[in-house]
Amino acid sequence: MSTLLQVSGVTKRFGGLTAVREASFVVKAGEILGLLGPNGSGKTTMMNLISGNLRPDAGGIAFENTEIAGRRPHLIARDGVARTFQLVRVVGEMNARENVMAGLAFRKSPLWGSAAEDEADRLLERVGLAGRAQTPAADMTYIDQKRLELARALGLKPRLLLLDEWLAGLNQTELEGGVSLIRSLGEDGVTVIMVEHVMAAIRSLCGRCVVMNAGAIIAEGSTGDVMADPAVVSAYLGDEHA
Amino acid sequence: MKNSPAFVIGAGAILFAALAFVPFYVDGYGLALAIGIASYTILATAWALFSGPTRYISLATVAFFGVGAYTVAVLGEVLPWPLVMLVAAINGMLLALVVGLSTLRLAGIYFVIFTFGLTELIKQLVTWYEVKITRTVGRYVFLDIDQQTIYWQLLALAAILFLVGYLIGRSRLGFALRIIGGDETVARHVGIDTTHAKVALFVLSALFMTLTGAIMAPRWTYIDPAIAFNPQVSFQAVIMALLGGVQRLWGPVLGVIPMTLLFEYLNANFPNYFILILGIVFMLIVYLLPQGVAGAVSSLRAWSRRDGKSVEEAR
Amino acid sequence: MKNLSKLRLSYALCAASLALIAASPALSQESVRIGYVVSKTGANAGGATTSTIPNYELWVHEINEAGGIQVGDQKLKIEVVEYDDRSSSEEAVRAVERLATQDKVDFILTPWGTGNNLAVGPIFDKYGYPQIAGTSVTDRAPDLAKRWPNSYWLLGTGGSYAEGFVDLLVKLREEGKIGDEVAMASIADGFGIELSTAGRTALQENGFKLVYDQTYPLGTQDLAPIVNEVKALNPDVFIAFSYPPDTLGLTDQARVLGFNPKIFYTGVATAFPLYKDRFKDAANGVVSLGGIDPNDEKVKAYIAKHKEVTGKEPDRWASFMTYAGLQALQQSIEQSGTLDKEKVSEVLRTGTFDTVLGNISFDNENRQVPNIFTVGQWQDGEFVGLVPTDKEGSGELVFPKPEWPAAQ
Amino acid sequence: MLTNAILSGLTMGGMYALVAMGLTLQYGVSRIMNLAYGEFVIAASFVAFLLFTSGGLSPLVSLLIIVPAGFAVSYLVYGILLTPLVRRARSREALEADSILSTFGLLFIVQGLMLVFFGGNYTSYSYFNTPVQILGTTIAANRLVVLGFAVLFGAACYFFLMRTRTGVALRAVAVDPIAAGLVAVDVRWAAALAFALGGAIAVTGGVLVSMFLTFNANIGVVFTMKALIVVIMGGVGNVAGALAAGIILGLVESFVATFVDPGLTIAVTYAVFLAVLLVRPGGLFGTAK
Repeated sequence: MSTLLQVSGVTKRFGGLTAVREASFVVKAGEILGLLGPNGSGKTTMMNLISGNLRPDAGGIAFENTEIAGRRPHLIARDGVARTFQLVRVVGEMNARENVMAGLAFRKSPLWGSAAEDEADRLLERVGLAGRAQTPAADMTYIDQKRLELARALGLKPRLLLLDEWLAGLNQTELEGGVSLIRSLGEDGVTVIMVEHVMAAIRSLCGRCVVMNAGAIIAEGSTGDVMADPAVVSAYLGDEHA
Repeated sequence: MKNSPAFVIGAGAILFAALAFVPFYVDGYGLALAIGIASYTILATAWALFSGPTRYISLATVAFFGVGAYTVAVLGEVLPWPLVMLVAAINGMLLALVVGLSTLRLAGIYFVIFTFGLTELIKQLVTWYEVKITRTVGRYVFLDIDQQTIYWQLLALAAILFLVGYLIGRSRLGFALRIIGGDETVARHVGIDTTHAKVALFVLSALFMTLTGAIMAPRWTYIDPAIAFNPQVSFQAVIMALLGGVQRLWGPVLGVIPMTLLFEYLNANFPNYFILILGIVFMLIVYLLPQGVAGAVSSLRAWSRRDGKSVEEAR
Repeated sequence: MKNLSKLRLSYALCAASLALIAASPALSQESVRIGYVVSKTGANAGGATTSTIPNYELWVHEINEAGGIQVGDQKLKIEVVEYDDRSSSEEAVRAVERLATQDKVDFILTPWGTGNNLAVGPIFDKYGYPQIAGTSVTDRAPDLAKRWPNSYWLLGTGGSYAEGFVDLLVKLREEGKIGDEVAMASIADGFGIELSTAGRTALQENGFKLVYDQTYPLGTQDLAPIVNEVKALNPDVFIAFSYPPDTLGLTDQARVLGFNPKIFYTGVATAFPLYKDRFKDAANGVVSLGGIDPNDEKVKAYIAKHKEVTGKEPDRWASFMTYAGLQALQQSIEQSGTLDKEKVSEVLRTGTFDTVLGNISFDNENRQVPNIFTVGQWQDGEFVGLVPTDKEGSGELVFPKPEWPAAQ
Repeated sequence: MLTNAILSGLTMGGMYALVAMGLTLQYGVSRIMNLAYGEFVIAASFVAFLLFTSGGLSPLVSLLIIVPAGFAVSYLVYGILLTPLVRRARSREALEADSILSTFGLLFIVQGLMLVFFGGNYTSYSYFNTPVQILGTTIAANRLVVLGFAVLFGAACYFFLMRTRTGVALRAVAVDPIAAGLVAVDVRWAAALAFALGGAIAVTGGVLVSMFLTFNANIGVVFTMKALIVVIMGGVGNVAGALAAGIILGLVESFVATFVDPGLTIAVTYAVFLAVLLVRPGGLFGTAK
């Protein structure tokens, strides 16, 4: 498999706090990669660095062999990196269809007008929101807003999709639906990085995992190996004891 | 059918064509009133064109208005009128471009006061330039442009503004701005160049404000920085737009007309208590019409239908 | 479609409200309708409330108390229609249009200030109303008089004030009383710049040396730096073409900092009663624009009446021009025996009027009052006109300016 | 000349700072963008003038009456006029827009009342206008008093906010009203208190400046805008920031007037303000959000 994303030696500081410290890892095209670590370990910061929301203080991020570190997020998004947010972000005063159209209208090959509406409805159906096109996003439940967010991200036709705790807060049935949805994305050839705490989902979806602790990468490898890594175990346990 | 572009644009064209006949039916005061309404309609609508979706409250309206007026004061007797307007337009857009690029990263109140400060700075610099270089503050504008012509120019400008506003509202640019207004982070992450979009609209909105100033200038014969850059104009435009409602293109005009008429009514009947009564009326409006006039109209419509389509309708 | 009906509705509403106001003017004239637009609020209100509004009120009060204006064989009382222009040119323009076309008043009194008088000029001209401006200083007055043949500029040009004062300085220097050094500060506004430009030219032509020549913006609150710097230069003459707040501020600072040049000249508001009330004895010797002949009976009577009716004294400059303009209007109505604007204007242009400024006539090219006091000085509680020196009743300059009395 | 410029700048800056401190409390804690702020300043100037000319009461004594009155009036204004807006506001932006609109109305009302009672005339009186010698230069005593009050109020406010329980509560509300509510701070009470305190400072400023500035009923907006600029420069809600920003502006003005060109004072003021915002979008001492 070829390398889709290469993170090398990335550092990000906030004032005196180093949120990410010389992190390096590789994402291969077509894989679903789990990004793990205790709370505050720098996972979301890493996502923000990849999506361009934050600018790294040092290091490089190459997407399809092109350097994207420090580029503005809309350019990265147009290049094919889409994301969801840890705290869900939808445009409340717009309806569901418009929210998805937001993903379609500004990508590299934009869709607009009735073509965009049809595509938006198709994506809504795919995430399980068929028939809800007219509902204002603000009136949706948290879970539906998450689905909406994913539909918007898919609208960008991403080659790399960043999911930030997208499965958090789902009940058992919803979780199963969510897992199979993500799996189907992988089958469509979308590469996924998912920050997640739901271990069952990770075991079932991710072939490989990267684990962070206190801003540094402490393990990278196949999911089974990583889970057994003593450093990872102690990071989690230590975190729980703290 | 009712919302089809052809229908809306056609209806708008008929409306503006009808309004063009106003000067033949009213006297000098009626015309003056129509000019007042038309000029503030443009200012408030142009303001809302940018500030409505993005929620940036700009107090720089009069900076552009004043630049337009001053361009006329300086060049009005030197160049032919269309050329003066062109220069004014270029000045206003250049200023807006500089301002837009440097300030749109400020948020909330910081942006509000920045735009106010900027207007004052421009006023001070124009004054200083006139004092030091031309040795005269206050310019005389003797142009033979009669009141009807001023009105027609304003009307034409308003028509263009509404057409442009309508088209933007249906365009990807308008859509981008609504997303920016809703959540700028989202906007950036769906591929919108937010700086571009905001600056483009800011410049466009400034263009209309500048031209309004240029058209109005010959009305006053005499222009000095205090007259051209009177911050009251900015405040009044904001207030009227907010009162009318900024979420819809036709919202601000619903603030402009009643406010202008209210001003006139109070001024005629209570010249000595004008300010006091205006203040009281103003507060009452704020309490009784929280969503602005347009909001009230919309909710009234929604309420009278009760068929759940009100959300679509509100767009 | 909605907008159109809205607009129509609002026009209808507006027309209705206007009909209410305009219901009274009967066809058979029972009163003279006089309209005016002044800045009751906004930046100009301070000036308008001092020089313009009280005189309008006084004039109306006097006429109505006397039973009205004699028009032909009947006495007509004055009915007033007034608006506030909120210190905005646009509002002034619109309100004058309203007076002319909606209220259809017989005569319109002028707004306060140069800017607004220029703004409304075309409308007065269009509807044939005489425009008798008492609070407008502009060097373009002669041009304006040509452009708008029915306009009168009682306050004259900025140049006349500056030149009158420089003439005075020239004489003092010839007498060996002052040297060449003059310091000048002016407000960066039409008035200040017009006067300082004229003053600068006149000073330089006469070989004076400007050791300090600066402007400061409208709204400057701290004048101490200017006074400090000028004081260090120690000129014999200090000129400030200033506006009311800075006139008071400069005087205050000069007193506190002990800056007492031989000639101390400040601008607008020096001739206001406010200045005298504020500085009392310290006002003595301060020179400014305007001035009156305190021994003139008409002047005395006017001041007394002004105080009686409005509760305060008039300022010793623009109030007099404003009131004289009103008297001229009244007399031209009485002399022509009609309210016909055309005929009244004819009399106004050619007649002679007995006013608080003496017998005046506008029968000259510029339609200004020739020979008004351009320089005056506070002398024992009265602001005495000094220049032109050959004018009847002109006083003698008190020289040098007395020491500032110790502050309280 | 240098000491002159410094002293003059300090006294003017003290005035700006004093006036701005009230606004920074009102805006920072209560989230009310009070456009009528300057009107309260000037109203106090008029009352001080009235008490001085008709009652012979020294402005410094009249502070004892006017300051509590200012506090009470502001408290009532918040309680009666602004609370309904706070209640109905769904977001911070909504409250901002509403408060701009309603205090704009309030501005007219207060200004209208002043016009009715005092007219549009310029007003000025002289009190404590005696020269004082400091460091070899002369300055008016009343201006020193203003500087003294500014420092005193600044220190008192700082102490109050940093060292007292109530102050901490106010700061908590300024930072995050929702979180403050969660830790049992009565947010509405804190907002009303801050608004009233801001009003009390506004009237103090009004009384003090009336001793050496000429004012009229229409000049309030000048103070509002100057104060807003100082508040923004210092960082919203930051009392020490307001003090510093006010004094910086005063010094800049007096240095420009003395050493560059008095015609540029106001231009430079705004240029400095704009430059500060461009470099530090959250104000000198604020944290950018």
